[in-house]
Amino acid sequence: MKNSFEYAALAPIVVLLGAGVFSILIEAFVPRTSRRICQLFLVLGSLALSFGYVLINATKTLVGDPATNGGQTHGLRQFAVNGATVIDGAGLFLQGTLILIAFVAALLLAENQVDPQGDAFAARSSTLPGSEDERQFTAQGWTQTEIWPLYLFCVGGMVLFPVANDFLTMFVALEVFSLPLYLMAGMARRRRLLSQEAALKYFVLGAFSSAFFLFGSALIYAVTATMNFGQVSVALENAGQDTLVITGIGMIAIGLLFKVGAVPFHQWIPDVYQGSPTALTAFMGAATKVAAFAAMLRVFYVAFGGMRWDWRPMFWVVAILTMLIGSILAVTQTDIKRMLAFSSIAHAGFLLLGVIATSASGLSSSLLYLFAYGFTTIGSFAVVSLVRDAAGEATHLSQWAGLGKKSPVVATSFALFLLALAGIPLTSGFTGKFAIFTAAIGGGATPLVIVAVIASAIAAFFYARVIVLMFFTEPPVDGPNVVIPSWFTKIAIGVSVAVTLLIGVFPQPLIDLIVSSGIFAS
Amino acid sequence: MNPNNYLVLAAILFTIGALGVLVRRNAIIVFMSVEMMLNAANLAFVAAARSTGTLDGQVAAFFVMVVAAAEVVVGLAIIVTIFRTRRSASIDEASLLKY
Amino acid sequence: MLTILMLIPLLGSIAVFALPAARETLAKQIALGISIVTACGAVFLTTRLSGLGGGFAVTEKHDWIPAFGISWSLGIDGISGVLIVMATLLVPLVIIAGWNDVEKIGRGTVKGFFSLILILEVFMIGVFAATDLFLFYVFFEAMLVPVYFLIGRFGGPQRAYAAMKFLLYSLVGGLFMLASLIGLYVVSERQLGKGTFDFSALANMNIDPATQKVLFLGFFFAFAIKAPMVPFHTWLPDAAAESTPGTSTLLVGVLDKVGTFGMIRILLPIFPEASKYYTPIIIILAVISIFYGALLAIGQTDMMRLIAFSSVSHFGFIVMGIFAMTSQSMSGATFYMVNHGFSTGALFLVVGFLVSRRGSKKIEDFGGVSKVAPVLAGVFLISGLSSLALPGMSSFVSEFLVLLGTFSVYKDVAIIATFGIVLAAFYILWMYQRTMTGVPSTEVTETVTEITKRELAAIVPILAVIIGLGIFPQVALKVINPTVNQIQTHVGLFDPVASTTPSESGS
Amino acid sequence: MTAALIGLPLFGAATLLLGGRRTNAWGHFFAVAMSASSFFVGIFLFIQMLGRSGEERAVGQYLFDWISVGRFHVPFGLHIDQLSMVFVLLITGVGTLIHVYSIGYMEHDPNRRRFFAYLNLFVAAMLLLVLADNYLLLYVGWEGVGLASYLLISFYQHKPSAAAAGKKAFIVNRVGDVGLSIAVMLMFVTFGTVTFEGVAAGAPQAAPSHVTWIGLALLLAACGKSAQFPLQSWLLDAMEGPTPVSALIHAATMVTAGVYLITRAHAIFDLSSTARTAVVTIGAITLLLGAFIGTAKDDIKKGLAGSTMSQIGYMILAAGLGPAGYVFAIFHLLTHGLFKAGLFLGAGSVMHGMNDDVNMRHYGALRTAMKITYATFGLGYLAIIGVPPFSGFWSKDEIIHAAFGQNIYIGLATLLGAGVTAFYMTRMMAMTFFGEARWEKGIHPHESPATMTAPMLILALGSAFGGLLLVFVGDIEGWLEPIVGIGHSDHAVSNTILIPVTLLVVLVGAGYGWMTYGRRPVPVVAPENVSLLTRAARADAYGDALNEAVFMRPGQYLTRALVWFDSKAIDGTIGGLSAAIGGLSARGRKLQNGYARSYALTMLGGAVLIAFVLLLVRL
Repeated sequence: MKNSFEYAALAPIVVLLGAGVFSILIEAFVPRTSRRICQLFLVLGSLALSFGYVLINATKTLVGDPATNGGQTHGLRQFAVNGATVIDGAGLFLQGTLILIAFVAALLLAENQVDPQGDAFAARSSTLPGSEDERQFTAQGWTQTEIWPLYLFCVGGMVLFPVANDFLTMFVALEVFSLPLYLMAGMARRRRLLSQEAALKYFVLGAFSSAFFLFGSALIYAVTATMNFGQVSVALENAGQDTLVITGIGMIAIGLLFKVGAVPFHQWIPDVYQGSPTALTAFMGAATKVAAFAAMLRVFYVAFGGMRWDWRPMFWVVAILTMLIGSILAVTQTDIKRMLAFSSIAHAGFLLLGVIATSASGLSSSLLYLFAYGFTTIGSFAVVSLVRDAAGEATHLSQWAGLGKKSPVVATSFALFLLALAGIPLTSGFTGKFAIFTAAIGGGATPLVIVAVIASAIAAFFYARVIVLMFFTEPPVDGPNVVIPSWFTKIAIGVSVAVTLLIGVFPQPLIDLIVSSGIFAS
Repeated sequence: MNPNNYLVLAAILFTIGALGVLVRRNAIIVFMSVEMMLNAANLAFVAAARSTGTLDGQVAAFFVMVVAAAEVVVGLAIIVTIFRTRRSASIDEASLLKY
Repeated sequence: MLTILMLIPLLGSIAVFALPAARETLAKQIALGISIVTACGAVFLTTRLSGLGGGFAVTEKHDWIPAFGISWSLGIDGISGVLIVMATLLVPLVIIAGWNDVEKIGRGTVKGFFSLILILEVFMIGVFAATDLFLFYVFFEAMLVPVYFLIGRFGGPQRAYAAMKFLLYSLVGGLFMLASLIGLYVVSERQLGKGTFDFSALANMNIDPATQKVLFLGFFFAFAIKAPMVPFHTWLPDAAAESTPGTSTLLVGVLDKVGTFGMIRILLPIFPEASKYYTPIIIILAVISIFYGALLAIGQTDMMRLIAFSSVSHFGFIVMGIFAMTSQSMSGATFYMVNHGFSTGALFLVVGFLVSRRGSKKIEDFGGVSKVAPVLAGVFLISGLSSLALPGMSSFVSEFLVLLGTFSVYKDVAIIATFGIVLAAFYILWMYQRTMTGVPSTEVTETVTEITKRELAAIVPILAVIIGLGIFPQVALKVINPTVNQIQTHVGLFDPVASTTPSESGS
Repeated sequence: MTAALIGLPLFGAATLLLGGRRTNAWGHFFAVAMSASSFFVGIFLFIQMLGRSGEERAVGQYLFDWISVGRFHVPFGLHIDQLSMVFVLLITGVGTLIHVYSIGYMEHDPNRRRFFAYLNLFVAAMLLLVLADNYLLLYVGWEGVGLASYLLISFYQHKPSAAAAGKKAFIVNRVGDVGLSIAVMLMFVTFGTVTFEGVAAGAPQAAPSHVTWIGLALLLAACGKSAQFPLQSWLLDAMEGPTPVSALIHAATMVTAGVYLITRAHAIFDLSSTARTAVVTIGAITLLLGAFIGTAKDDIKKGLAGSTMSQIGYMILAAGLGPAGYVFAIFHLLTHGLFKAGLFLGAGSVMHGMNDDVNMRHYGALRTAMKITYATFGLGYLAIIGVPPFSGFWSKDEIIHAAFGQNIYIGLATLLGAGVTAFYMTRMMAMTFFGEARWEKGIHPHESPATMTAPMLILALGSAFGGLLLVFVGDIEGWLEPIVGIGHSDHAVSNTILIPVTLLVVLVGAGYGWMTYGRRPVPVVAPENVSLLTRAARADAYGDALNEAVFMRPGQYLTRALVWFDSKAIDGTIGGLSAAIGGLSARGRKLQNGYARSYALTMLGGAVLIAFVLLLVRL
């Protein structure tokens, strides 16, 4: 086996991690006044560059429409680092999606107009909440630029996640993108106690779940003597009956189900989404979901694809629980961020249908869904970050009454995102839902689709309720108002709206891209 | 001797760790329990490497140690912040976010 | 062609919305002009139907999402043709009737109201003209949004509740339809190799009965909620009572027709076996709807609710006619859809005139109106008579055809249903008696004034159409019959032959 | 030409209704003109018809294709033959007279224009009814006259009683219409057509059961329109309408439509003895019931209404006798049209003089005050009780005669009816024109204007000599024979015996009436302590009470129950469903208790669940 390190193939990741290191240097050497601007250039630039590399790799791996080239769906693929990573069409698509989402999210994180005190992060997270020096730092208008190296490492880890081709790499990537998230979750400028609590919970439970993932892969390794997905699937064809294997699959599933926020591993989601700075929540809600599902799809399609008859029932149960509990619990939420958190749980349930299908259409529909969902989520949280009163963001539903009067544009775009989440036609949400339901029925999961339909019906209620609140009720006298953000947020929301509508009305180009990017390589 | 026993041992350690997470209130101890689970995984890796005669497991163990170290840094940072704000390391104190 | 027909109101609505909020009259005028142009266009397109044997006319087809075999394909046949004409004719009249509604409500903007109505018109045309089931579904759901806002933004005190109820009912139905739709797509994938939503292609598959029965239910559930059939009807009275008369007209007159339209145009051709299999239970439901709706109409104290419930009864007739599956009953049912649109529309509008004067929908707040506003009362009476299917009005022809067609296959059912016409006479005339006759109270004499020119302009055309079609129903039936016959032959049913015909008497 | 018959009055109605106030000044004259011209067209057609021999007297006029779906073809066609011609002349003739009369009668009514519009509308609809060449088109006229009668009964809309009466009339008629539509549907199913010829041609081959059912359904329709038992209750309330309306619609023309329908459908009834028996029975019951009600009414119009019921009972009965009776049914219909219209107009004239008081107990001794009215009313009186040679005698006697031919009990019923008729008419006559004056304060009876008396006189002449003319000049039997055929059953009793007997019965009735009301003074307020029979008669033989108890009240309960059911049960179920989800959600939230360790516990539970499911699959 030759020792090689294919820089070209890994360029997107290398660029981001490298940029991360570099941005630490910026923290160290650039004077405070000019740090923010340098960091922004570095972050956005490196994201753009790495996206460019993704495109370059894509040109090498795309196979075009399987219909036109003899039904071949295996893209050219390139294993890197002795097969520790595999660069294939689906992986590249996911990388691209992640980088785009990260780019838009970066704009949100950079926003420093909506809050009179500065950006979304504490002036100095080391200071005690409510303490004297906190007040001073805030008064001096310090802003924290340490989040940017964290952010770059996080994105780097995420971009590595979907192309990781063995359990170890996957674990490392998992930690690389989780640890910065834990930290950033705790750095909110307002409501710092909640923020820190969110960080703690996220960390403890996250570590807990990754331990499961790790132990699971250890067991699989113990049976198959390899961690490479391809080899694992081959090995399992004869060793598949071992109980250790089943246990291993189960534990790996737990680790990943936690990340996607599937019931009963979902409870961190509402707390963390609510506690973290909203800009970060937007990033988490979108990117983590994509990355985690990317990994889950790869693991269960490639490594455990042969054992689908064993793990499918387990996923059925989880999917049903996730869809129903997610939708039902959202009904009585009074905090908009928590409500969106529960809705993201329900959506995780819908996405599980794509995993269960374990078919080409299952994969492509999941990719479509993830892409659509990612941007809708970013957009909706971006809007949440704009509705503020003196104490910061006004996230209680009652405060959203009559928003349509105060700011029709913002309210309308939020309504659009809600409709997309509810899966109303002509929005991206419907396209994704339609694709994934089709795949599920094609894969013989009709009962799940019925459950999904019922769940969507329940979900429709609380989405519609918010619209009623915004448009059909009179605004409270001392209600919050919608602040006019800087171009960062404007662009972020604009892009999300555009994507939501475009994929709703003209999904064909995206679908072509996904289909031509082919299935996972093993 | 039969390397499977080591797997069993690893499983026992893992379970102890998991239970530790559940029963202990002190954030530090909870955190140590998590580390214990990771190390249980390490043990499993090494044992498996031995029994299957491959190196990947041992490599993995090293990786995991590094990752665990990083986790310690992050974890302690968070816990210390919480401790400074709340003057308590009890993980149950931090329960404002609910319902 | 049809795309252009849909573009006209779409652009119109954008234009209206783009106007500065101050230019209210201009907004109204643009909306009215646009809607009239659209109506003319629709009528013109329907003339293309003459001559071809019930198939689709002015068809067009462009790929939309080829990956799912979805295409932007439109076309009209006899059934959708007349319904589109009905819808597009109603819109301008609704606009005229609702000319000052928004100012009266004092909520929302004028331009918002009228651009919503125009958007709704786009979707109404689309849902009837779509020959691709996916497209149909998209319009089916998209229609909800403007109506949702029309009710919730411009409705009465309970508007939020009503809007929510309407939206959820329709969404739930739509979601089950979606499930069946996808199922159908998967079936077509298996049978035709390439999945498609093309109506004709799906109709020409032969799906095995078991599958049919399952898929049928999803669609039927959605259509039964839309139609609305007992026991899925409870959203209608609230929605109709809370929204402005114009909205109610379009809601009950046109949107609900999508349900019955779907039954005759989608369920029968695509699921013939299942349709026959479920016929008995559906017919029973229909008869229940007829009487249930009528009795509840009698029991109402709110005029809008009364009309809504009367519609439940009328829809019972329509559904019965569709599933009796004889040429008379189906043509009658289709014609009934058209007439019901006009007659119920007329009733809603007239009641709207009354409400806008008196400021109350309650029946007991009126009385003696004919004394102070005889013409208004007369118009009210004519609308009512057409709703109770008085011979000479178009509604009589359709109702009788439905009964006749049903009678020729299910005598007992038809005989029972016929007694529904007595109840219809009761609730209409009783409402007339309580609101129009007697000695007017002081409130009435103060508030209720004679009908205005504008209101006449809105209502007279409808009444003219009702009476005109009553005397020359062939105008519509000529268009409808061929398509109905096509469906009937597709389902594989034929009208029963008379037991003795004069020709036999010779031999 | 035939179309013009309908077109003219229809045009009149449209002009007056759409023209609005502009036509107030000349509207009534215009209406009269339209009705009259229609009458002259009728005369013209009549003369044409006389020019042709019996068989080709029937002419059809196809206008256009009305409804055509599948095998169901209904032309919009008119058909005029001897039978329809008779009606055309009656409707337009009497109609025109009553138009003229109304000019005076409605002089002071602000809504006179609307009244005349409705009258024209009625004439048009009635003509359509008798001129249609198929049952469905007949249906249109059938409900058209119903509509007109509804509008005219509730013409005084400010009177709640009037409004209610109109509604009642329409709804009871609708019950009858159910019968008609069922009949039409059955015809289509049986014969594949609903035209008169088609049905007549097909009837012989049709299954007897079908024919019988058609017959019964038609009878139900006739009961509704002609106020026959059990659908009679609306007619008495219908007297709320202006008197000319009662004369035209509720005496002369519309209420006799049932007789027309049965005669028109003779092909059906000829073939079904069951249906005929039903018809005869209904007729007999109603003629007695009506007469019985007539005996106790103090309201002059209600009294006449009762008598109308009973007279139509005669006609229906006669029609039920089959070929032996059709002609006499129509014959009586004509004579009755003349004298009953005359009587009503007379009553109207009396009311006009007594400024709209209808209670006969406030009348008396009017023969001096209103000479013409007295004379005309008197002639009508003689006609209705059947004194030779006045018109009623000819027709009624023939019916009694034929009835005895059918069976003895029916015959006796008709005979008894004749007696009672004599009684209540005498009572009416006595209470109104004889005895001492019981007028209210400030009432000064005066004769009506010429516009009113002229039509009365003409009708009086008609009631006096109409019978003679029709029998000897018109040869009504020969005239109608080609349409309905003629058949003489072997008579149980010959006329030579029957006529004297009848006259005797009539004399007895009249005499008793005179004894009780002519000789003795009539109390101004109706005595309370009267026999149960009288009470029953005053209460319209409890017809309304029956409807109230059987239909209205249960209906109300049912409706209320359903309204409750709809809001609570159906809407409640769905509301409950959403409430349940809400409750579930509210409880489920509590699981999210904020303790990281309990979250971990949940995860562990999930792990166990997963392991369980995975292993379960293995088993």
